[in-house]
Amino acid sequence: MTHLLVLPILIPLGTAIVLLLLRANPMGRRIVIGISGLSILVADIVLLTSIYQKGIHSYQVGGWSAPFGIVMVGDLLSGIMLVLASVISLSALSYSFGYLKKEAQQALFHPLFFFMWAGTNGAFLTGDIFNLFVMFEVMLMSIYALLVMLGEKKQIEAGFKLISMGLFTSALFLAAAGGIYAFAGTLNMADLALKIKPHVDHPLVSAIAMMFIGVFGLKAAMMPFHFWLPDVHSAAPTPISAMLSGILIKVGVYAIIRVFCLIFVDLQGYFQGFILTMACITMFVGALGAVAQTDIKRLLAYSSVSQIGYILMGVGFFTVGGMSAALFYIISHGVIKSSLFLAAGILKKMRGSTEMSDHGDMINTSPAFTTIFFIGVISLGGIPPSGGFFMKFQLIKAGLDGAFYIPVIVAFMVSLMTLFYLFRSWQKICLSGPPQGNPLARPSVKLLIPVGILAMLCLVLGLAASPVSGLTQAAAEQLFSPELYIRAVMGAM
Amino acid sequence: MDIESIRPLLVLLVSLAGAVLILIFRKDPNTREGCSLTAAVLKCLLVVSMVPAVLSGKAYSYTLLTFLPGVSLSLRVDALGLIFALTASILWILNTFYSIGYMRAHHEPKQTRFYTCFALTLSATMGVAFSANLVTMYLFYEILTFVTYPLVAHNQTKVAYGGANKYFFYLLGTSTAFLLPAIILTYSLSGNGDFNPAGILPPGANPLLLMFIFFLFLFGIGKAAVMPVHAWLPSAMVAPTPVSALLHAVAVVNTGVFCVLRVIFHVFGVDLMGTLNLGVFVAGLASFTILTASCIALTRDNLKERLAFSTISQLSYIVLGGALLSSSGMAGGVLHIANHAFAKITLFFCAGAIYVATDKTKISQLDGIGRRMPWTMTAFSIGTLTMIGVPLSGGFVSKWYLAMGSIEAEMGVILLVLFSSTLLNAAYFVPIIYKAFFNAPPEEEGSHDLPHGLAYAAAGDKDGGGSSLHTQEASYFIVVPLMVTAMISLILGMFPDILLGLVRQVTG
Amino acid sequence: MKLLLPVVIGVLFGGGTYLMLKKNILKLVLGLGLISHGANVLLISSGWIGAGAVPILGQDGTEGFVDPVPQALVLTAIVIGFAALAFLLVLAIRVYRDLKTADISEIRGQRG
Amino acid sequence: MTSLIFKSITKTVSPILMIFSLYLLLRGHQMPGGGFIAGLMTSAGLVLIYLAYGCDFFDWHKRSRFFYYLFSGGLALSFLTGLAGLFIGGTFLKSGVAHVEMPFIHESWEFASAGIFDIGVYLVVCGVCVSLMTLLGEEE
Repeated sequence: MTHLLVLPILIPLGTAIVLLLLRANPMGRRIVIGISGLSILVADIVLLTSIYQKGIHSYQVGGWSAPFGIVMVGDLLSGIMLVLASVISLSALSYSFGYLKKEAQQALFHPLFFFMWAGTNGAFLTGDIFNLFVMFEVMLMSIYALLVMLGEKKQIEAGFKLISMGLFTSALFLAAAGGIYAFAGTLNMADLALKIKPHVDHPLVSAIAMMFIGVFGLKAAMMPFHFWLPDVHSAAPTPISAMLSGILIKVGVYAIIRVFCLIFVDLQGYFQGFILTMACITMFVGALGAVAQTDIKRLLAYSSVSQIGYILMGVGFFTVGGMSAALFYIISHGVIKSSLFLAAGILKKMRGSTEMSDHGDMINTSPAFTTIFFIGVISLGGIPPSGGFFMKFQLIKAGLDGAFYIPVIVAFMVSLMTLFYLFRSWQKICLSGPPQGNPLARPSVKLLIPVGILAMLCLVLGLAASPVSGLTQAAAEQLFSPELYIRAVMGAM
Repeated sequence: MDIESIRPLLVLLVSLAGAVLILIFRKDPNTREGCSLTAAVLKCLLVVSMVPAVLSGKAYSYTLLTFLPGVSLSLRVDALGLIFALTASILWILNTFYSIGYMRAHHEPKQTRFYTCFALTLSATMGVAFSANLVTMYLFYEILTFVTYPLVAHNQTKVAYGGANKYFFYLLGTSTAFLLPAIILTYSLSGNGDFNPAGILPPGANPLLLMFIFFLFLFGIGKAAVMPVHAWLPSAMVAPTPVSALLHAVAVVNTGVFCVLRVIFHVFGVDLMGTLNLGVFVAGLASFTILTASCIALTRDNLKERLAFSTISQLSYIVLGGALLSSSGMAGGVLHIANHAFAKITLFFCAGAIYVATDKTKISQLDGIGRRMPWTMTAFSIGTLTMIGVPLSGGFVSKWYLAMGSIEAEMGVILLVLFSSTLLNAAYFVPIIYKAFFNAPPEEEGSHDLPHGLAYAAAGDKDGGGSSLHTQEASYFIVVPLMVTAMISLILGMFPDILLGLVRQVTG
Repeated sequence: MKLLLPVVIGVLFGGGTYLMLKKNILKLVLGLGLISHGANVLLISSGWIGAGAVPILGQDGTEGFVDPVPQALVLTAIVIGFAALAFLLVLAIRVYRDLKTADISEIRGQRG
Repeated sequence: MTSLIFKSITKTVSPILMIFSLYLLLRGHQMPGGGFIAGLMTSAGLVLIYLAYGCDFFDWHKRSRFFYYLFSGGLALSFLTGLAGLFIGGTFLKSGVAHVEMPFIHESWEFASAGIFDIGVYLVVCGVCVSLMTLLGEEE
């Protein structure tokens, strides 16, 4: 039995504990962060290749066999999400050294960050509904702390909003888990898939599925539940904003995909209309909100809402092409949006504000920043040769292939709005005349490098779209044959 | 028939490398401009070196990488692309010379950015010209929009940004909202997007859907400035003259009409266009654009604006040529890409020269200018001859073919359009020439013996051009390119066979 | 007895919702606490089979025990709920001290 | 709150609470109890002391670092116990059990690695609760 599968959880967890103990030793902390950050990335990549070559992995924690023990499962979807998470986390981590100046802040930030990372990875790897809940909570708890860490008024208020939301969601999640346990007598997802299949017409099953949509939709900021996201994502310290928009809202999407491609496979058609409608409304409302913003971080946050709509649309097609496109979208949007958020953080560092009217003339102050921001803008706008073009291209093509014309039309309208608000913000920040007040300082190179690397990744995703989409295609095919997953888990009995 | 060769890629890379070198030598203007010129000449030679093989019916192709299954970044040089590439690469050399004269005479800031973007623009243009499939075309089409944006906004004033933003949003908006759906629909219907003389869309598909796709293409290619989406072109006039020349003659609008021709010839194919009756629609729209834009041009006093509307009208000749779907009409359209480019760049060069030497931008101020700037105004006259379509000029040849084509296509109405537009063209160009040569210069200006305007003084001091006090020509860097383009424009009219060989490859 | 758990769950959820609708920030916290307890009881009830014995090793047979799984789960859930609630309380105090008010509508002053 | 009655009761009750919590901790493997509940129980005792005598009694503010390391150390202990399962040759969190014949009383006692895990949890809960208390009590 390979322990590779638990490494993405154990390494960050151990790192977090070591970092807690090394509070008084900044140099030691830096070394630990560097080594373990890179080793998580390596472990994730090795895991992904191993899954790609050998099929789905499973791991029984504590040696109790499924469906009784806690089971960890790694399929291609989890592998992809893990690698994405580690790429974004690494950039956010390296950015945080330049962003958080005070040692005390770093001493608090980094352990929490690794706890969050462990929770995220755990959520991607777990094969058990209740463990998913636990991992969500580990992740959320760290986010709560990270969000209010700097103690700004805005952050406290957003934190209050987020925790109230989180507690309520947890209660809902627990109720749903209780319901499904009462119905099927198990919480192991593979086992559930088997036990639910004969009873799929039972009204309770659809009710529970709906509850899961609600719970995960709240976390993913799907339309009626999007209210908390703009406040939280814009108030959080910038590296955390990047993490939130880049990877953490995708955990919700991941859970929706997992649940609907494994447990409620037969309800896909039943919920398709609902998910697609919600996806369309989500992208439209998000874009509408983004157009109205004057604050760059809020704008990006609303844009995240809108992009989640795109991803849900791809999921809602429930075709291999759509799912593959949605996964590609998750990857590229993660990279793009985190680079944009980190860029917005540079602005905040320069002038202490993220209002667009407080900035200007970046083209003369820092051509590098202008270029990086521009790459982010064209990527999110879906212009070639960036990865953003191929994410939209595949998504739209999947929609047309499946004859979902209305979502496609909405997607196009929204992508025009996206281009509009993104370019407007770019022009305001980079091209308009110098702002009032102190002359602009040059942004520090320490902050620019991680953002630059992410921006390069946006372009690489465009040029290397072929291997990436091959991977997402394989992952989507795997998702649509759930028996592989079930066999991998239950076969080990 | 296809020759696997890296040559098309080299053509793209030459100007890209040029751009990098320009950035490296930003501290030393002479070396920087040297790089620019070297890249231009090299690129032109590379393009010319591909002519013989293409003339003999072969095509160069090169696949760089595959994005998705069925979607690759691949280049293919066929006759249509080569005509466009030839025009653009020859004009780049001349335009570089001209820019050196113009930019130095004006002491423009940010010249490095200017030359870098210029070189990148040429790379993107070649990319469009040599693209082998729709996605590659779209990619370079968008890159072209991006790299020309800093050029249009070169002055970095509010007005410049206003114009540039309009330019940008028109082109980007149309391409995202219409062109991209059209491309994806094409892929969705046919499974691939490789250009093919027989058309790539399945003829059996729903005709309404096919027509819808076609109009998405037509309006999505905003760079072709077909009438409802033409407004960006006049507003991009805020740019310095070399940039206007680039937009109007070398890269942008040519890219637009080129893409339209590509779509008509190689995406839909002549047969499908015929069965869908799309030719008639497009011809009607093009005719409307020709006449309306000419009428608007009559009302403009600003020289560059009048030229801009003239461009809108002339571009629709090319679209019209494609829409006629007869071999002569298509030949006329393709020929007009080159003819219009050489003539229009002459006109813009002249407008810039007048501005550099005398600071004048309005037509009403041009009384007697022909006596002070005889070379410039002679070239201007030659340019207008092509625009009007007087025999022995290039414009005549293309109009001749267009007329033949409309007869072949049994659309006699088009003849009427051609005649009336010729009259309109004459009506807005001849008065300028008349004013320039036959009106007496205004009194106050005639009494001045000294050079008028700071710009001239600067140009004279720096480059030693325009040494005579009576003729106030701009510097040689400016005058020589415009004479050369005027000459080429004449030569194309007198010896149309130079291009006709390639054109026959296109029309088959 | 069979009715007891549903009634308790209902009361907890209902009371929690009622408190959450109040304007006082502390009542919101308490309401959330009640709701999470309601969810816990719901989870417990999913494994409840009447008057079963405590599922502890050492007794004979497998009959007559309640299902141990929900109990294990609920323990975890309680721990998590406890931590989150504690955090929320700390924040509520911070908000109160920053804004000098316990009125929720004041916190929502941000652009939404 | 700091009445004499309350103080006297605290004096008696809090040691009992502490001992009871230890009892809960140790019986936790087979019987109801365990690290979390024991930690809460200990914390309850500490809360009583806090309420009765104020935070100066133990000088908690100055000792906040101690509680910080208590918490981190407990976490590390639990984590290492879990990790040990991995190295012994099982999986993560694999529990080991050893039966040891105790001297003098001649009974076989069962020692499970889960017990060490529980002690870690106990420390974490104590550390967190006290830290939380000091944090909340700071303002007055």
